[in-house]
Amino acid sequence: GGGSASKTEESQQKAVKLEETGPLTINPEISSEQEILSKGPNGEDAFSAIKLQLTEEELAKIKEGKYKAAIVMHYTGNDYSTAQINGLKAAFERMGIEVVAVTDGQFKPEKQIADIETVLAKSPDIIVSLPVDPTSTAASFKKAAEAGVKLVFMDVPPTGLTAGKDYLSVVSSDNYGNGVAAAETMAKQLGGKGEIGVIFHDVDFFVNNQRVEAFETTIKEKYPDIEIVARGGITSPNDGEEVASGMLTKHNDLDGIFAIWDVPAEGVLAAARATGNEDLVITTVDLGTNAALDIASGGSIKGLGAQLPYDQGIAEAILAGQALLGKEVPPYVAVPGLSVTEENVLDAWQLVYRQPAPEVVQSAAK
Amino acid sequence: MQSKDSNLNGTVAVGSHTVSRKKTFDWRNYIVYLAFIGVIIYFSVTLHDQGFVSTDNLLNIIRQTAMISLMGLAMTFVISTGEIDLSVGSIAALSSLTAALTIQAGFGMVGGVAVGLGTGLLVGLVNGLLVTKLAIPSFLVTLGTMGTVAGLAMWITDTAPVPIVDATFNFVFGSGDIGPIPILLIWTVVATIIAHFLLRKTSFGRQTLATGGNESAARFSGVKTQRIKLLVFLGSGFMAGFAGLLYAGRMHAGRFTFGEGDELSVIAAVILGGTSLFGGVGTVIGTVIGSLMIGTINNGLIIMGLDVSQQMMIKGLIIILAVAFGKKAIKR
Amino acid sequence: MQSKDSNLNGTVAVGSHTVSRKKTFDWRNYIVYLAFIGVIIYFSVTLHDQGFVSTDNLLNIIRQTAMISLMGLAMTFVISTGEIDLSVGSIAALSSLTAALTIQAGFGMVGGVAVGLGTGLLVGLVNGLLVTKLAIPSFLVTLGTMGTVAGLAMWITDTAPVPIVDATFNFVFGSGDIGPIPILLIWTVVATIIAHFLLRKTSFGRQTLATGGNESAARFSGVKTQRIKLLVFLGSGFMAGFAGLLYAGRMHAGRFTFGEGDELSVIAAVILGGTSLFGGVGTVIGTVIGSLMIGTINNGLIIMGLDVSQQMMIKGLIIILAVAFGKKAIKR
Amino acid sequence: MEKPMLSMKNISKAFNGITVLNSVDFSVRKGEVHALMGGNGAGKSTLMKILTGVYTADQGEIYIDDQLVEINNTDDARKNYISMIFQEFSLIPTLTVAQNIFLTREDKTSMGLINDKECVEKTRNLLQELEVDIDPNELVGNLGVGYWQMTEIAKALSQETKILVMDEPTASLTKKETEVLFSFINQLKSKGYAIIYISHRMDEILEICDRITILRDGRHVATEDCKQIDLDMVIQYIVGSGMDKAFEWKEREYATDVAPVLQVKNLSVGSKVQNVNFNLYPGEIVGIAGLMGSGRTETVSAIFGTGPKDRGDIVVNGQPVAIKNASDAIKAGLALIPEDRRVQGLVLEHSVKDNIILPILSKMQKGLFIDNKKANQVANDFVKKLNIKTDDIYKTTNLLSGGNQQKIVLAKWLANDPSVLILDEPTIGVDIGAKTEIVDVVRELADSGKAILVISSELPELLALSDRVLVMHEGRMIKEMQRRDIETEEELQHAIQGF
Ligand SMILES: Nc1ncnc2c1ncn2[C@@H]1O[C@H](COP(=O)(O)OP(=O)(O)OP(=O)(O)O)[C@@H](O)[C@H]1O
Ligand SMILES: Nc1ncnc2c1ncn2[C@@H]1O[C@H](COP(=O)(O)OP(=O)(O)OP(=O)(O)O)[C@@H](O)[C@H]1O
Ligand SMILES: [Mg+2]
Ligand SMILES: [Mg+2]
Repeated sequence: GGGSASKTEESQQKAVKLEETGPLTINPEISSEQEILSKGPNGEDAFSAIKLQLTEEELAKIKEGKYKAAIVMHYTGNDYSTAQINGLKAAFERMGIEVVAVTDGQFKPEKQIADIETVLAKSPDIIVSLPVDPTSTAASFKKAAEAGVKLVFMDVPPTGLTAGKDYLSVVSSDNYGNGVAAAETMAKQLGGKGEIGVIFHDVDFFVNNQRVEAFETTIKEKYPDIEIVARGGITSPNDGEEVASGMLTKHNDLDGIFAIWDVPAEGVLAAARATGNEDLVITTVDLGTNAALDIASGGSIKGLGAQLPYDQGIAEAILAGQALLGKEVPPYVAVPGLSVTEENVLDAWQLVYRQPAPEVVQSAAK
Repeated sequence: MQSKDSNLNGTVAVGSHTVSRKKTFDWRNYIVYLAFIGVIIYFSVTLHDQGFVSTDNLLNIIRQTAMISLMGLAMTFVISTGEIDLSVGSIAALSSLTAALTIQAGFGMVGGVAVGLGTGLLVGLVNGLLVTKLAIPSFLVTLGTMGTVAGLAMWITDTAPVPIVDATFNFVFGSGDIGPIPILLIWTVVATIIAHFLLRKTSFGRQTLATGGNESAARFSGVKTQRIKLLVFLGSGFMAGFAGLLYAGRMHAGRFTFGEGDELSVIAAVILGGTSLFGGVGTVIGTVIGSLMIGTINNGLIIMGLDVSQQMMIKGLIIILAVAFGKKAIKR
Repeated sequence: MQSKDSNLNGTVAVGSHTVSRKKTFDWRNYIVYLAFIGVIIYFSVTLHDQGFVSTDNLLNIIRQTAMISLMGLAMTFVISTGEIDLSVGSIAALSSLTAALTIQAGFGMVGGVAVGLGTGLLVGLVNGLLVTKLAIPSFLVTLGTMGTVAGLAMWITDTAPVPIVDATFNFVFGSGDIGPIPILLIWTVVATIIAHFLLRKTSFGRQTLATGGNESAARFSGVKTQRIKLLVFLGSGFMAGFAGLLYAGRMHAGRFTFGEGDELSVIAAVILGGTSLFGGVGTVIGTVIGSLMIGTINNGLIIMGLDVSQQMMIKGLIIILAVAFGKKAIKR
Repeated sequence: MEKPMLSMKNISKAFNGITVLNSVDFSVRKGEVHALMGGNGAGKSTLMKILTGVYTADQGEIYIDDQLVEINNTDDARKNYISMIFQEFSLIPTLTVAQNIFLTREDKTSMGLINDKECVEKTRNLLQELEVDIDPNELVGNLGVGYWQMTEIAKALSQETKILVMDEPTASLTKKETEVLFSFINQLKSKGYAIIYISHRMDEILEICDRITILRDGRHVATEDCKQIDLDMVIQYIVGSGMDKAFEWKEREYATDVAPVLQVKNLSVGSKVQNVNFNLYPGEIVGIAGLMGSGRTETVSAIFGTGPKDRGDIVVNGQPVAIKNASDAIKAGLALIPEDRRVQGLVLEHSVKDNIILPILSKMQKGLFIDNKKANQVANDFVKKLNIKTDDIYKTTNLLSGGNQQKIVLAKWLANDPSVLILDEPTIGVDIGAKTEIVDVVRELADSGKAILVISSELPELLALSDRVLVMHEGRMIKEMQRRDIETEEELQHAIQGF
């Protein structure tokens, strides 16, 4: 979903235009003090996206090239993807780069490589992509690289491709940092003591592995009195409710549950409601509408680590722009995360999506 | 999948053995019931100290299977006519969204319910008309509408979920309990009773079975088979819309992913229950038991603490075993 | 979905009108061909400056549809006997993994191919035996094996993909081109020719259609219908295993998600091609055209630059329209 | 002259450009039983389907009591009190007998729900009147053909009707059921019904009918008073020329001192077939007589491997053979023409050719493939030999008339050149001309040394064909008679009843 047309007033993200003038950067309001905990795919230290920029002159120069870009997503059906695509589109627009295709791999590598092949028919100069599976999509990305396309990856590069040679850079959210944020909020809400469950993504997916690892490591190392008594895997976000119900059946005195992202967290919420576990503490990652609403209204979701996908998109576009100008770019760039709780939920929304929170969330926050 | 040769093999599918019913109790007609009881007993024994048998957990199973059961009831009619409806899951998604949007726009619960159900009816109508008027195989028609409706559900809010803050709606459609009884249980029971009588005791039900049993013979006998087919698709759309409301009420939101993949679960519940994919033989109670059995297996395996991969393997095996068990000797 | 009433309605499904074929050209038998040509022309006109008509892109479509086409060929036989096989997608996943693991373990390409195909045959055998010996409806059997096999594929490497570095394997099974011709095109053409002759010109093919057309009449005529069914399931398993090899060769890896959801695409291609879901009527060429048509639509809509949601909606509509077009007047 | 209650005027109908009915006039009076006769494919069923709204005529009018009526669908027919016993049954196999009989006309309780008890009770009474022993709660799919037919009849009789069409109602009935049916027909007649009666059984026609109309190749040939016509004339009208009487038994010469081709020893199937023993000799034609349900079909099914078998040995040409399925039986040199052609005999949606070559695919093989030329030739040969009325060998069999479908089933098995040919009710629905042809073919086969086993409920036919008659009663072979020792049909009838 490109989000170009606003079909309903409140429930969705609007495409946000960037400032028409001035240098292109990610949101300057993002605190530059925030430490980035994630390491790059090859153990590189992160280069903070805050430091990326394109000046007006550089932008003008890129515009002359009349470049074309394609966005090859792993999936487009969530707020995260939508925001990132919006960020990319907005930044590319300022750079005068035409976005010729946005594809959705529907979490299937075979679909994604078909997408790559198809998109190549339109001979883009840039492909920004999140590989569904680093291993099995590698050959196709390699082909694209060999065809001279500049590649920027989200989160993780395909296996066997080298930064600087085959691709430009990887831009990720601070997933590790977000897992830590969720752990810290959990610990704070429980007063450092209690029994909790973890709902993880039972699929080998780099980003989600990082989050769970961060959450579990933080709890184990910093909060010895909090015990992880239950772990349950999901493969589809719709499974969150069933898994959470099972956990609550087995451990009906559970104090908290961490869910790998916001959609399964909503399932946990439904399970807690059904079983009457009102004081269950839920933390998660990603700021979605429903999670924000629950946080704002003082519900069970107490906090989450938010990614800044819109800015991640801008960072990716800037990197592509720099490469088009012949500049060297850092191989691993991270966008800081944001710890969201009831206190800062409205501000956080503004920061993440560059627009005020939906009305429902606002009225709940009052 | 053959049953044109019903004349020789003697036995027709599970669930409707009028033949021997009178004479001897043939337990093979009750495979799904037996299998269900077996599953319950097994989990009760192995998981009794892990909360499986707690009322809460059993009610959870009901809650989790309500949507599949309700869609299954209507699907029983569709399959009984020899047709199929693959669009139910996507209808549930779309109607959860249209209902949520309507409520959000200030038309209140009644407006939301009307629009949600109307969405289902509308898609059902399209399915029914395409199947009856243009004589396109229902597999293709509903595969087409499944895609179209799923796309529409994604597009209508650009994949964003739509929160529902109407507490009454959320109570009545999914989250509420009346005393200790979840409202979803009430919906399931009421709908099952109605569907059961509709299929077994009304002309409509009889004509549905006749249409599936042999369409041209039914037509000669004065059954308006096209109208019956139209009606079963309408019913299926309606119930899918209703399931969408329940998803919405339970999750306090509408979302385009609700019901994803439900079509297979629903069809599985129906077939497991003893309804024949070739039409002519249908059982409403069997469907609900089939749905509950799938739900119970899901629940038990999760409580057992198995990996998703292990859960999938075991679930697959149980489905096969449940039917194989006792079927050995009979051919359909 | 009814065809028991074949006696009076007169007309049978697309594709097998031996009746009028000889005398008059009835374009309604060629709906899928016409629709396919229509789709190609439409995209060629609207997208000609966007690379749609480039040889590369057209070959891409072949590459992208090869697995569906190949599984569709075998599924044509399964559906022609009146059965169904839902497990093909999961077999492809599992065999991509077993092949990759075998190659990784140093047994070379031949070992990998043997194990990959063996995996498919084994699952096909299980499906076939359960359907024939225990007389469980194939929908349930293969739903069960689909789950079991998909779980196994997840479990075997704990969802991790297994890279394949054997260049020959990757060349022969998917990635290679011979001159300008992708090897996947060659596989598709060869398999299609074999399947076509098998269905149209051999005893096995005739017996397959007879089994689906009227199982008991076939049995009375000395057709070993059970053996035929066993064979079509074996064939389906084999081809799904083969598709797994092609996925592996194309992606240079084995992975548990390969082929996910393919069962629906495969069945859609088969039905779209004109094979009847009730058995007795099958067309191999139709299946391949059906598969190519779905692939072309996917490709064209992406090049058009549509959102996924829009693509889904339009694809759904095209499927319906393709069949509706011209079907208006005929009843099956 | 009495005014007709129904008259169809100038009716024409064509399928795919081929004229099936050509300006046919047909009328029936109140309280009359009017026979409609003609060869297979003459257009009888088509004419009646036009009357009952299954097909619409291309041309022509229908008047009932001198009122022009429009009959465009089955509902219109019902509104005009027309009902029909179809040649292709209008029953739903997955519903019970009672549910079928009262479909769309169920009794309702005060709550508007179906009152199944009432329907079952009414069905029970109806069946009792018809003297058939069927459980109203039995699934129709579990019944044999004869019982389907009785159910169909019961269904037609249970509804309010003025014009009743019976399309070969007795095809699968034995003498006894036929008699019951006739007494019913007489009752209906006296109630003022108009009854249209289609049959290929000549003796019946003269017994029950008042007038007779004959069609040939879609044209009206004659309408006569039954009292003023005799069998020879009828046959003459039907076939368009004279024919010799094939229905006379001829003493045939064959060797009895040779070894039997087929020996059946101690064959048992539950209570349906109990300890059946018999032998068949080369060149011999043996008939099996029995009441409906006496176990004849079960016996031959067990021999052929298509039905269950508990005990018993089958010996072919001195070799014991294990027959587990039809394929084994075919290999052993047996062939069975099954009783129910629509279910067991034909793949209805396949072509004439594909049906004919199905059992002989292995003989059609050329290398890996089927030899198409040879297949076409075989199919064309049999179409010609058996005089099958079809446009060409590519026509799907469901478009053929009932009798022609039966001939294809016969062709299938003749093509295989078996050493033992078993025929279960081979002449159901076959016209008089074809019947003679079939009788001739069977005799020819026997003369060439094949052994023939025939089941038939039509005693004249059985008597005309057989050299020897076996009589079954309640699962047992109770009697064996040499044909030459049977003086009259009554004698055999007596034996069948189990006296
Ligand atoms: N739907 C149809 N399409 C094409 N041809 C048809 C169709 N129905 C009947 N026919 C043809 O019309 C002719 C007359 O058929 P009809 O069934 O009326 O014969 P009939 O007199 O009832 O013969 P029988 O005694 O064998 O039942 C046959 O040649 C048959 O093949
Ligand atoms: N009274 C009955 N109720 C239910 N089913 C019956 C009854 N009588 C017979 N059948 C079934 O009908 C089928 C065959 O019936 P059919 O009338 O052909 O009898 P049959 O034993 O073959 O005798 P025959 O061939 O001598 O008429 C068998 O499967 C038999 O089990
Ligand atoms: Mg007829
Ligand atoms: Mg019989």
